[in-house]
Amino acid sequence: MNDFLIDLANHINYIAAIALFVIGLYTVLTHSNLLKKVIGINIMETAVFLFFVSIGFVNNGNSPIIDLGDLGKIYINPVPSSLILTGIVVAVSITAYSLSLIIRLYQAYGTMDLDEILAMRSEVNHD
Amino acid sequence: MIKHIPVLVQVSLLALAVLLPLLKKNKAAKSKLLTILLLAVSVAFLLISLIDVQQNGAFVYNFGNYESFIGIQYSINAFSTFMSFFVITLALIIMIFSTKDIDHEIAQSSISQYYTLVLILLFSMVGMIYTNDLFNMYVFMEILSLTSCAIISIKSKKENYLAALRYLVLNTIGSLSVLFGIALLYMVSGHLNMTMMNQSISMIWQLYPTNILIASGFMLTGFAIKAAVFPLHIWLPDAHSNAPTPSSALLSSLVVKIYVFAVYKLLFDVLGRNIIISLGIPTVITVFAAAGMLFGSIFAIGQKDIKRMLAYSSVAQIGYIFLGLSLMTEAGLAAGLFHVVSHGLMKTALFLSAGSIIYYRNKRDIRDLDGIGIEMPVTMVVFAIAALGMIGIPGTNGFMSKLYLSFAVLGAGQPLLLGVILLSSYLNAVYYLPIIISAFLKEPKSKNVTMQVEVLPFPMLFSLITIGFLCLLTGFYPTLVMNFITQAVNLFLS
Amino acid sequence: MDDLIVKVISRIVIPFMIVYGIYIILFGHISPGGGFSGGAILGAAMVLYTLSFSADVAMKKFPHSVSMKLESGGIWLYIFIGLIGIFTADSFLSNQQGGFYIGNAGDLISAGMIPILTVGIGIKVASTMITLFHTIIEEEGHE
Amino acid sequence: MKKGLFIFVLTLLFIILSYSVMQMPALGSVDNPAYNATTRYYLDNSTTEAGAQNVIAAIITDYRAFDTLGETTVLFTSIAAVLSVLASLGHHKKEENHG
Repeated sequence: MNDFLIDLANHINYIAAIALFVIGLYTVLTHSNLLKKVIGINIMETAVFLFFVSIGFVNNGNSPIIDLGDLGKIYINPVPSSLILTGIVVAVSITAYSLSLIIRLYQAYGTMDLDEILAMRSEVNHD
Repeated sequence: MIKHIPVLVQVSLLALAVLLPLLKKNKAAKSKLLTILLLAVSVAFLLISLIDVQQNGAFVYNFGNYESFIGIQYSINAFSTFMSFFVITLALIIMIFSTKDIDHEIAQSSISQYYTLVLILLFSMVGMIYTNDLFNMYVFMEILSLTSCAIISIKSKKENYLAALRYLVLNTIGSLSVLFGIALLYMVSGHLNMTMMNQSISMIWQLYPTNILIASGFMLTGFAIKAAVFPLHIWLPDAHSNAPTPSSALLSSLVVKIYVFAVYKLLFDVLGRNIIISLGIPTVITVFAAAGMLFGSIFAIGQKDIKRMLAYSSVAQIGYIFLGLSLMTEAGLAAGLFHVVSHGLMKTALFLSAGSIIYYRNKRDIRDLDGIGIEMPVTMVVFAIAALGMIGIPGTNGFMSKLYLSFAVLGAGQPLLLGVILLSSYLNAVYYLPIIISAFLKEPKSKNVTMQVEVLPFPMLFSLITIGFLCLLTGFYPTLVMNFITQAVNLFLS
Repeated sequence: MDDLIVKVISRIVIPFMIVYGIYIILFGHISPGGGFSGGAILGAAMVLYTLSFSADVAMKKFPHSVSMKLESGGIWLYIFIGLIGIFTADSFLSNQQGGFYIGNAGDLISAGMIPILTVGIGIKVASTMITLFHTIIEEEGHE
Repeated sequence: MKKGLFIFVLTLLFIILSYSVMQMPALGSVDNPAYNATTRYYLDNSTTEAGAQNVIAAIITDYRAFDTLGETTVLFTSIAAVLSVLASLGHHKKEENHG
């Protein structure tokens, strides 16, 4: 039991990231409101970013701005942080584009609910 | 200077893409002209690069002259040079077709934007083919998924917005799965360069088998969503059938295939063949591929809209490619890559001829196509060539890829899969043959139609004839393509 | 929104935001920050301006034609810097070997192409933020 | 009903993933496989080779600068995509045909 708790504490960031990922996936899969789907995707993105950044963490590490006066410092791994900078920009772009699509859908159908939109579409097809 | 050709071609695509929005007068015409010119020049340069690699051997291109474990790397070899040449050539043919067709499909003011998006799409596809760095591949993949949704939604109809949004949501989930997988692989290997990753993973994979298994599971799921492998194909029919015709051709024949290349790179360049087999991944892929081959065709039979039928047919054809991949033998991998090329050509021919029918007669319903072969002989001959290829009639490139695949299946000792291939071919015949028969043999509904060559605009006729010719050429001389693919497969398996 | 208090306070705050954003961009290579964070702060300043005054006023200050040029210009700058590397160091995007002035770590003018690219990215991020916001808010106005 | 199924499947996914995450390298140790020669190279050489104290700035605009070109392209693409969706109909409302 004790070993399990130590293991848990040693991987707590990763587990939190997975929990966020699953919550985001649940939001995307179950909510039919398109805006909520986009929010779910954002939660999933945050989860992956948390996971990635946690890989670079080092106990007692400093942020990777080299201190020229003190050469003995320990720094965290800078690679994951710089990769996630890219990821965040991508996330912003995707959110902006999906929001613009949702605006157009709302204007066309008068609702943001995917189920209602699909029902409207099938009615048109049957006529 | 030859070693810079891939980068320069790629960067010039981007440079032109950002130039187009700034043009002042005659935006649409100028965009079309500049795009076609640049693509033609790129094809010539990529051919030089292809010949150079054949003569002087493969090499790696390090950005900023940093060593491979520090910077980003392009690997320029027989696979990447040939496939980028193929992609840009096919894109050139589709773009020549689009110059006339696109006027009918989208608003005049967004034509220039359309070409901007297509150029960025090509930029990212070429990048994904060349790159030897996993995170770099992710960045290009995101550009690709944004642009491929944007070239659907540019046709301002509400169906397109919905199709694009669903495609975007699934695409993003796929990208996130891939990023999660990259994180897991980076966690144990500490590298992002594919060659270095392969080295360190082959040393440490027994220490962290769960990491590798979960990472490959996430990444394969992500790529499977994007490549429309059978149960995850739900976005594809809407997206490919509602898009403007040139976009449908690009998406169906090229974009989906790029993710197949990504799977090849992941499985063989990053993880390595032995690890894949000992994790039991090939069996899973085989099951989904075989299911896709059958169900994709079955769904296609029930469709009435011609573009929707072609979209479902893509699902089945993706199954063939993954079936070849899952055999893990040299012949299987070669058959898969050959089908990438031949399906790219056939699907382009089918979508372009379907687009011509819609352009010329405004008919989308399969039941309205009686006698269309008499009204539009050239279009329907091209359609027939490609459709017969899909069924697998000897003399077409589709027949050759099915032949290679059948030999590979028998060589791998799985005769049951041969039955699946034959059954799927039979199902293809069930939905393609009636169209050809009714187009050429049935009486047209409207009388007083005389046999004459249709008056399509010259660019559309030109690209239809070119693509039909290429289909026949690769059918009669498959070694033209197979020569390069054998080299590529040897690279993957070495 | 037409509110005097908001207008007066944002008039005071916005200059500080802009200066802070420029500082973050310019000192990106020696202190925490960089093109993305600085650009986002600059963008936020303009978004605040749009919110507290009106979209029409803000769009006159920052019209689409300007943002288009900044967008394309940012990418061209990046490609141009990369092409210099091809001629001087035989590789795209070379810094030290490409002949850029490296200088001493810690100086403002040092690190070769890094500050140039950072400024390019900063301008591009800021203009992207503003354009996205304006486009979406413009659409709301049509309702 | 559908929700219950999703909750069940996703909880199962969460448990499996958490269990397997426990066997991965621990958080924050310097001996992690990811903290390898590459990382040390960046930390040791960014001040001399790239002249930047901020290692992250050195990575994104020098060592992996090509990624950042892709990143700026993503921003450009998002603008182009949003404009193609929102700006097109604004001026052409009449051209829309329902069908």
